[in-house]
Amino acid sequence: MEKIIQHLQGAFDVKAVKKQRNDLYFVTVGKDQAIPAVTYLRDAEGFSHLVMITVADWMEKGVFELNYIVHNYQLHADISICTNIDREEATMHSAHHLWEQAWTYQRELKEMYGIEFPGSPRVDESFNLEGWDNIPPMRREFDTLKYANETFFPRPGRVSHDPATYMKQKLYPNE
Amino acid sequence: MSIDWIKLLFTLLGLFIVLNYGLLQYGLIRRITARIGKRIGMPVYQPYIDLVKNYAMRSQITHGVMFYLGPVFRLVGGVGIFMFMPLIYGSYYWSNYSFAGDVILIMYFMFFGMLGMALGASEGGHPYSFIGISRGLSQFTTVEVPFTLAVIAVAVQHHSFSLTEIVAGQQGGIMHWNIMTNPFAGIAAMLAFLGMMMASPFNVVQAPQEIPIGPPTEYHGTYLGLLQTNRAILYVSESILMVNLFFGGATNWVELIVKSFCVFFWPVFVGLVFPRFRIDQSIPWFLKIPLILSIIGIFMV
Amino acid sequence: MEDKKTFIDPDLTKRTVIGPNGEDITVDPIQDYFCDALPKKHEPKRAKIFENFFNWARAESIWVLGFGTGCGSIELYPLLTPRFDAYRFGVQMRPTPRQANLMIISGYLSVKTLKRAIRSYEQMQNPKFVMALGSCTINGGMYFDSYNTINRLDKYMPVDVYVAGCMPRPEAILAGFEALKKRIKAGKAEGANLYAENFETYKANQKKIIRDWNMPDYNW
Amino acid sequence: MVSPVHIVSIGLITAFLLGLGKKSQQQMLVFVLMIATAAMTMVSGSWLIGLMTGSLKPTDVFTAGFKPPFAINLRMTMDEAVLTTMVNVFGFLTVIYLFDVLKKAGKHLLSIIVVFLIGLNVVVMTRDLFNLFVFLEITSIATAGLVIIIQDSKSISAGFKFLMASSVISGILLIGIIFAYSYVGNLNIDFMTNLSMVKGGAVAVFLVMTAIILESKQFPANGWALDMYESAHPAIGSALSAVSAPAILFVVYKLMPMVPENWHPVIGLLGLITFAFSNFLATRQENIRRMLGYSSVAQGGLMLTVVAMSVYFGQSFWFIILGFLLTNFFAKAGLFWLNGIVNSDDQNKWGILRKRPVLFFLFGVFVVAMAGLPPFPTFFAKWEMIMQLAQGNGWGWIVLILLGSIFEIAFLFKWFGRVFHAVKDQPAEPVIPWFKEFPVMLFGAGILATSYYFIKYQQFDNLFVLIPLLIVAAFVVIDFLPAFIKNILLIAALTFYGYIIYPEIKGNIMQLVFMSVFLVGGILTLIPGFATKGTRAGFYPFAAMTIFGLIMLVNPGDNLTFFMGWEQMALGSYILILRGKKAERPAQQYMLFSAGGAYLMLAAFGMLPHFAGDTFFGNLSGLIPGAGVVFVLFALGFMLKTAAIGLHIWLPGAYSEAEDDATPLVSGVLINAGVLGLFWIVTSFGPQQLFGYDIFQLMGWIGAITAIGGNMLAIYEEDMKRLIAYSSVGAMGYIIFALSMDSKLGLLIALYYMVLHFIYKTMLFMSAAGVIYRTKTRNMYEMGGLIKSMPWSFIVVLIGIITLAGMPPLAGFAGKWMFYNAVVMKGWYLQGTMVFFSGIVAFLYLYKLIASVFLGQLKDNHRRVKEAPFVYLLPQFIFVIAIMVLSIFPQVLLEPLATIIPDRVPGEAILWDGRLAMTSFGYWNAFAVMTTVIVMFATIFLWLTYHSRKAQKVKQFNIVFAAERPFRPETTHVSYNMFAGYKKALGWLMTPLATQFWTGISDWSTAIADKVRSWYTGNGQTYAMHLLLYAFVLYLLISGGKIL
Repeated sequence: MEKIIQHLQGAFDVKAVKKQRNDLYFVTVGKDQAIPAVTYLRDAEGFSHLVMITVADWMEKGVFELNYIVHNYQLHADISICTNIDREEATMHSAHHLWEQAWTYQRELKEMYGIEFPGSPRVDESFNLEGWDNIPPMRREFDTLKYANETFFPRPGRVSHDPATYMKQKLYPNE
Repeated sequence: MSIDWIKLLFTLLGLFIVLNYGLLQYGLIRRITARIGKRIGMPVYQPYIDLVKNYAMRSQITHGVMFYLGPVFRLVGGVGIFMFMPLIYGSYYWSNYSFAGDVILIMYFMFFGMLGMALGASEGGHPYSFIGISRGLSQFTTVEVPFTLAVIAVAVQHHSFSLTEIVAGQQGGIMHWNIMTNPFAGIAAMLAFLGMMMASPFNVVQAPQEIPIGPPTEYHGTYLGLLQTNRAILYVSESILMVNLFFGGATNWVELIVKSFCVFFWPVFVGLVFPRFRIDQSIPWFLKIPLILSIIGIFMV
Repeated sequence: MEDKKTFIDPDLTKRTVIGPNGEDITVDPIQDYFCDALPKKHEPKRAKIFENFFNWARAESIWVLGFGTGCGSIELYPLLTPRFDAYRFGVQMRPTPRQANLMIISGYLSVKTLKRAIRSYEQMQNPKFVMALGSCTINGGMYFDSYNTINRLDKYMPVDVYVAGCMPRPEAILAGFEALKKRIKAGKAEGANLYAENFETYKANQKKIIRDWNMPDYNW
Repeated sequence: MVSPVHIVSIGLITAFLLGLGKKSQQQMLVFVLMIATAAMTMVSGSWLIGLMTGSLKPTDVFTAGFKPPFAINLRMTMDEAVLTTMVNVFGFLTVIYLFDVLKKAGKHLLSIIVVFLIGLNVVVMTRDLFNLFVFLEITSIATAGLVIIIQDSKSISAGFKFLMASSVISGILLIGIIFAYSYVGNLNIDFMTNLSMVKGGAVAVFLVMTAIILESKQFPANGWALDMYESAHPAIGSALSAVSAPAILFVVYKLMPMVPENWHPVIGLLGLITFAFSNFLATRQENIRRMLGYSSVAQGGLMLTVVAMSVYFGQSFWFIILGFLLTNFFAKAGLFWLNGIVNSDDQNKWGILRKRPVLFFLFGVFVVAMAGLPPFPTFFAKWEMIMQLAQGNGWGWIVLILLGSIFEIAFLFKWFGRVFHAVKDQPAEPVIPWFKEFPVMLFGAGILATSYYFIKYQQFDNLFVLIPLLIVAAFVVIDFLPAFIKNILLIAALTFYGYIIYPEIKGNIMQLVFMSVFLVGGILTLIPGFATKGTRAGFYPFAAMTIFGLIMLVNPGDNLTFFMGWEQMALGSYILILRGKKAERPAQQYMLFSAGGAYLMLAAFGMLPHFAGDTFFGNLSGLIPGAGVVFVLFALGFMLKTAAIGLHIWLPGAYSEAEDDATPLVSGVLINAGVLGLFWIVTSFGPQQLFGYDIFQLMGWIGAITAIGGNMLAIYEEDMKRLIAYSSVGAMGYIIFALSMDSKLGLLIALYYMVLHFIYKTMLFMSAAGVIYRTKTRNMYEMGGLIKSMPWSFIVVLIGIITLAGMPPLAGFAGKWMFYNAVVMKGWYLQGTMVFFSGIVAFLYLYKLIASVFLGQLKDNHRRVKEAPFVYLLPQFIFVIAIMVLSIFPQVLLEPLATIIPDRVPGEAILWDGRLAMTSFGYWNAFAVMTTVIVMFATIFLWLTYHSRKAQKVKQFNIVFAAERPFRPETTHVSYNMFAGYKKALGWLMTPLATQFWTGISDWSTAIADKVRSWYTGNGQTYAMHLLLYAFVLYLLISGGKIL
């Protein structure tokens, strides 16, 4: 495992390596090196299975952090290639040529975060949200409560409680 | 031709009785099925309510004339079978419009209903209708073969195609019943009967949970009501046919009802025990054991 | 936030085909494939006695459309098991909306599902009833602030009975059936007519959230 | 009176004159030649006329003033007159035809032609053996000269081979002559009749005969001749085939008297072998000229047989030989000349003939005449020949003749079909000079005239044969008129014919039924023709031919008329089928199969007199013991037409590829001809044994299997017309089964179903035609939902399929009901159930037919489709009315039909009591059933309409689609491979055994043909050796290894 990481470090300029577990590493590389790194892992190191492509929205840093998590069946180990892309013009190279299923993830990311994947098939079709015409809902600047309130007729008189306190005063009022 | 009005009256009365009997029987069957499933099950009179409910639907749609005529054909088929079937042996008034040669007539009237239904359903334009019908017809072709052979065997045995005479030939004790005198033909016919009733091993036509309910997918309201009415009449008529052919007919209503109920129960029990056949399994099945049995049966006479 | 997009469905755009004699035939799917009539209000029978009788029949034979939304659909199957056995109350499942009378919205309803629900609801025949399970359908429940689950079902289709809970247990649903029956027998369950009367309102609400409305206004 | 010797003298003088002429005057010389040949024609023609009218006596011309045997004598009798006239006329026309060639070629060519003609004339006329030899040599040399007028290597080498061959031959001949002279002491043929009696004289005779036979190009020692045909100029080829071959044969005829009796069969057999094998080889031939060469050789062989057996044939010899001779003369010459006009040996190039209707028509005439189909002389000649041979139990000979004939038909009609469908984009309007067209037309006229006289000679019943033929001819003449006029005319003609024929056949219900089926069917199936625009050239003559051929079958006359009608019907329908767009191969198949059937029947006709004397097979006593073989032959012949399983493969293609509105005629109407025949043999022969096995039993099984097979195959068809066609196979199986039950009820069922099938099948095919006419497609999965746009067609199809399925209350049920009774009475339970099974299987394809065409999802491109034209609907609804009447009152049809069945047939009949039909098994009342059903239907329908009066009409996509909506009609319409499950379960029943078998046969035969053809190496020495070998084998055959 260590060896593989070293190979990676040798081959690409790895910005950071974070060891989660013995069989799970997070390797951060530059935007343009993510796909080559994944390719390298797939072809050279036997990480033949794409577990998922996921993204974390770091609004404060102004970046999306993409994770390409790949799995190696021999080692039962995962490596996640992470890369930060700019939040404003969010564009990433497509990985669908490596794994057929990649374009489904990319389609979802496009819909939920508005990340462009040029060349990815059917990437512009709606995935979960049919006819969504607002800013992508998973971006953190999207105020979902406000949206819900002005779109779906909220029933007046609905209140939310903090479960812990609510249960306490319901069940053990005299404590 | 001179119409015997009283007889017509009796026939309609008989039709009414059979209709009610059919509905009750259906409810009862459902109830028993429920019991076998450790449930209490629906009330016995539930079919009535469903029927009323369906006839009382306020709005309806139609896909066209043939869609309209489908249920009519179907019900005519069912009522026709009843009309040409003698109910009670020896009673002039309860023998409906059964004249000799009626076995053939009845067998072909089944087609009448089926074809009409098929056409009506297909004008609905629903893919499931087409699939269901193609399956139904395919299965029906092979179901009919052993059944026909059995019928021919019986006809040859009694040298008549007349149900009345076939029944007459079976009077005088259980040992004279055709199921006894010609067991092979009888068994073959009973096996074919399973297919005719489209009960569980062979219900791939309607195939709940697969192609929702096959042909009648688009039917509702009054159409469905007609279909339910037909089912009540048709199933009873078919079991009465079996009774007449193999179980010595009946000399009074009680006997008729008891016998036909028992006959009708046979597919129900089988259906409860056995899972569903695929169409390409059921077709050869009918061409194996039932066919062989019926051939033996025909050469026994 | 960019401006409103327009959504085009390739299957519903006009197209031109060549007829057998070489003539051009323009096909407008919505026009040619779908009936564009609007629902009518169907008056109850004049004679009260008939109407009561029919209502009784409707109440006693409730055919449920097998349409499960959200987590609640899992609560429906126990109804048919020996333990609860909804058959006793004349409740049966039907696979096709044409033959069903009762639609059970079992839990939260995302916009995408709502479109299907509406389509099925409109394909049911008058009289038809709607039963909504769970707080999600009442006020959005735990999804009250979600960006694509509705908050109140009754804005989109007339609901006869709400069964509260998250999720309501089968007993509750059975109680719901009883309530529904009472309502029907009392002749108050005129959801279909209500829908026909305030058709514009309902349609407006539906179209407000279903932005790519790729079907006729009323699905017969 | 001009002495025949002047034929020669004119020739000689001309030759000299030509010699004098200068190169510049070439054209003038050609005219001189023309005049000369004309003069020669005059002389021989005058003799011909003189002898015919009897104003002249047959004479001998003594050259040197002495009487024979001391001098050469030319004889002029009827035979010589005919032959010399043929020769000279031909010479005349050849000169005209070759006008352009001769103008360019040197004057020697002209004199060669003259010499050639002189040679032939003398060869025909002379009675002196040596003189004969000399002029044979002259002819051969002239021939060689003619062959090489095309100066290419092929023709030159061919001419050289020819010279080699003829030198070998003449060597043999010369030796023979020497022997003969040494034995007899003179050279005159008339004094040599006893030559073979003289010790050793047989050898002489043998040598002479061998030489002549070799000269007549017998298989297989005829490679040189074939090469010659292939390479020579078509005109020369025609000369070889049309005149020199007959001349040689005439020599054979002249020499026959001195040939011992017991040699005749051998020589005849040689001829037949040539006939069979040359035709067989021709089937593989692509090069037209070589193919024609093969065919000429074959004809030569046939004629040799006739000549050799002249004694045996007795007085019918002249009839036969003339039939073959004249046909070969006219048709072969015509074809060669056409080849010259087309000027290509590539069959596809012949498409230019399609631009010249007249020439194309003549081409057709020649081909048909060669193939020996009516109304041309060969047909009658062949018939007579077979009859004569059959009397002498010459079965082997008959087999050879029939084999040869079927091969002949195979290649001739392959050619014809190819030309018919040849690509139209030929090098625009071909320029055909008059002098090339004129001879062809003349010969066309000639053959037509000949056939007219042959028909006259037969003395047919005018009403049934002559008038129909004249009507057909009339339609050939008026073919240029627009279609609807011809349509009206033909319908009128048929109606009028029915009107005049009615009193003739009023008495005979059998005839009445079939006649009305054929006539009414013909008329009704013609009505849709009004929808077609343009002249529709070439349709009506053959429609008329087909219908009248059918009508000929009905008349009770002699076997010949029946057979003639059969062949005509086959020919006409062949053309009708061929007219379809992609119909070349199907039509070819159809022709082959029907020819095969016809020849089986021909053989049967030959055998018949041994059992039944000279009576029409249709009205025999009904108890012919031991005629099993004849019966089987007949049965096979007719079952080919009714497409019993295994013999059915021609049917779907033929029916589906024929023109849509012609299909009802060639299927629904025509197929009943087979039923007619089967019914006749079943009733008139009675039960028959074959090797002690009951044939009816066999037929029953065949029928049952056919019924199942046909219907099973129909299920999986996506093509509307093929589906219906296969269902015809099924129905025919049903009828065969019913017939073979040979009980009163069974025959009744057969007849009833014949009528019923005619009605509903014609109906279905017509509405199919209507649908196709509108939608321009035949694939059912491309249609759907048409009920909205063509409701009337839908109703027709609905009625049709309910009848076909035999559901009560419509007429079909009567058939089913009787069927059960009959089966149970007969005790054929298994077969019966098979047929019943097939009946239910029919549901599958019926449902597929109506549902996937009229119901389901309407396709986009059929949104504007209109209802079928009125002219399509009109006949359909006439049929619908007929069905309705039959459904309510079946007795109107059943009672008369029952009277047809002869009393000797066992089994009980139906008793009628008012509307009640009774058998011992039960009774049934169509009227009652009908009323009951109608009442029930009406009641329930009203109830439903009351209930759902407010129902909302919706459109095609308003269906529950699992909460989705359908996307396209194409993806929502379930039609393609509808019965996949069934295929999975019972698909193994559909292995195409029959097709494999027949393809196997054809592959096998072509392979053999290829092998045999390699015998012709194209090498001169080899050919010469062939000749010697042939002579040797012949010697062994004749002498049986002993010294003669």
